[in-house]
Amino acid sequence: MKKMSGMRWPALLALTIMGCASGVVVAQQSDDDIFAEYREMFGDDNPAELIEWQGEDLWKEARGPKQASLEQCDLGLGPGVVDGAYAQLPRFFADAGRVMDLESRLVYCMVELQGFDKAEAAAKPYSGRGEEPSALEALSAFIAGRSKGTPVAVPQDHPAERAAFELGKQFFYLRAGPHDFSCATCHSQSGKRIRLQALPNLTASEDARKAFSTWPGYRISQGTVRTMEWRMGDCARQQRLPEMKFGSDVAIGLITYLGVMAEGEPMDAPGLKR
Amino acid sequence: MRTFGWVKCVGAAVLSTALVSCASTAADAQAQAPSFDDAVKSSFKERGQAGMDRLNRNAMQLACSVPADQSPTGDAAKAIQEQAQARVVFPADGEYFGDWKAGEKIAQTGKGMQYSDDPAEPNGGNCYACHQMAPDEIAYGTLGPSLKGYGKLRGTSDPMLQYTWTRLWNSHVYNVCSHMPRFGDAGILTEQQLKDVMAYLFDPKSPVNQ
Amino acid sequence: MASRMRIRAKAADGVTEVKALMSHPMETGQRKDAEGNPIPAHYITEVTALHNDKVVLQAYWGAAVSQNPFLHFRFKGGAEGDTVTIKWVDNKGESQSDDTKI
Amino acid sequence: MNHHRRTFLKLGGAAFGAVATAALWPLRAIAAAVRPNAAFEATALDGAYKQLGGTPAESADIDLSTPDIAENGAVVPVSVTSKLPGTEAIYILIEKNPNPLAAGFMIPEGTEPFVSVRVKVAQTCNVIAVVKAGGKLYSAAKETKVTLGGCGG
Repeated sequence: MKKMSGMRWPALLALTIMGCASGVVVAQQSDDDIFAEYREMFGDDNPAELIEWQGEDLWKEARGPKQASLEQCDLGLGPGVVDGAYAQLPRFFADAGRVMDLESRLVYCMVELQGFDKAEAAAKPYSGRGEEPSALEALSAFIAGRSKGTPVAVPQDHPAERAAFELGKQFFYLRAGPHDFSCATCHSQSGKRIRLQALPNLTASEDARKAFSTWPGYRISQGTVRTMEWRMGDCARQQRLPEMKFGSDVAIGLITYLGVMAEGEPMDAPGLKR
Repeated sequence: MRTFGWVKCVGAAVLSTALVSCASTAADAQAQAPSFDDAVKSSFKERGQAGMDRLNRNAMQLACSVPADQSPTGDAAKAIQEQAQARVVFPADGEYFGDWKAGEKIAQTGKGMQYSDDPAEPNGGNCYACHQMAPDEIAYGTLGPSLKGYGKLRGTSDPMLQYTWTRLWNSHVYNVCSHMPRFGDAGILTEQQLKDVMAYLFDPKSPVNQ
Repeated sequence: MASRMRIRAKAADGVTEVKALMSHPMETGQRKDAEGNPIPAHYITEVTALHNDKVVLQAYWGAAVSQNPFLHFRFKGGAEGDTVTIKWVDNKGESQSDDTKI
Repeated sequence: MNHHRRTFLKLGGAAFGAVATAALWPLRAIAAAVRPNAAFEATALDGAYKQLGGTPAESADIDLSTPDIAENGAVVPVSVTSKLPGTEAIYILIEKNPNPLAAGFMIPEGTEPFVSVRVKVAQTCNVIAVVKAGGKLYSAAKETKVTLGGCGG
């Protein structure tokens, strides 16, 4: 796995240093590799695969009032084309008249193809503790998995796609709430961490590529695949902001911004996350 | 819902992005401001203790909503820093130190003011998210400087205590677009909690100074 | 068709390497859901691995095995085309069996 | 919109017992063909050892691999390889978990004395591998640090 092998040597070095210095001294700099040994031990056995399978079944299953499958859903590369589609999302969809990320596109297809009520389809996008993965989590895992190896190429051709990028970028720097946090507070410097957690510098291509290409991800602490919109919304929660709405302009704008920053990186999702 | 210091002081100006007049992004910000604000408002909804008012920005938040290299300078920066200084409230009884053990808990706790948090529980300060403090706690962040041996290295002179209290109350006094939350000014920590954190930083018995 | 176990079995140099991922919540009984109600214990208690009809590993698990469990072991012998079967039983009496060809 | 599509065989209590027994019948040859329930229920290391047959002797012939620091205590990879002749069983215990015994593996003839699993580690403590070989118990221990992550906790 690319993201891990790239980190192996500095990680071993860091662990050696720690081992020598009587236990628990952790160097202040360049220690985003503290967990490299831990991650290395997972190898290629990411439980996300189990959820990808559920997503594949769900994609093919006739559901909803129209008893139709999602197999004719157009994810941007034509009806039914799944391979490589995630690497080019979000994008502008003429039929919907707006820029959509994978999750809002899936809701659109559930409504149009399967006849679900829109509010119902988007009512509970993320599973709760102790619950099975949600439909959107399973479908996202499956669809993102089918872009493995495809370079990220989030389009900036349509004016609405460029506007989404600008909105996302501007929001990235917005400081608000009682703690004055913006996305940039934690994600605009390289080599930093929060507690022991490495913080990707999403304003720099190298980190942005690594981050974008590994979402959706299997979240070890939650035992399920979490989606890119979940990632945005949960950051907003920790920023002490109100709830970021599912499928909102800001959510899609941020994902567009990050996707454009990650241009060219081969997709490697679902990743393995804390 | 807590009332933040700036709501009283900055008043109506807080709610208007049109008043941003900082540095090079002013033109951009003004051109985009109305639709940007609308897009942001329509993208969020109130939940738990996190109301929509949290999206209203004060003068500092507006001026600092830019990449670091575009932070306000000169008079614009000075105005924000002076305003921050003017709002610092020092302990009424002149006593800066509480209980370092309580301070340690505050430094370790990251909960508080998220919509997922119980508003009845005291807020944490989450110091360890960004700072090294006690040398035996390895799970510390690096966004802020190390505070290891804080009191031992700096002593407890009046100016040092005032400086540190001010840092905790409103870090923007010293650094116009500081990343650090305004723990006193924004009502994140109570006066007693701030005293406890002060004790954790300065007390010779505190693990920070071992 | 919705297989909920992923089994990989590879034979090399007279040894078969088996890796399995099982889909299971492995609830300890000590967690609470979003509403604060306790989530009942639900975990795999026994796992049996067979090479054709021979038991090659018998495992007993507690709730401390992680959610969506992973198991990796090796047995001597095994040839291409042989079947490796993994079965589990949990504390609620649910069970599942899946197999794969080496 | 949760996705429920389990392929479980739902079984009642009695039927479960019967099926479990049927599934396990080839194991009669193995030393412990029954789940050591009392050992799993023990709430301290000593109690678990007692139920497994006594306090194990430390052995350098057990390779125990766990990370020095785990990013998340909910999933900690553990691998055990025994070089002790006549290895019949491998147990994994987590010193400070509410129930220290996490898993036991019966190793029949022809299976390598090696297992790798992922377990929950509630707090920084020793992960212990206990190996039963030639009727005796041996052990190896290694500390895994469980740390606080993230911003909100």
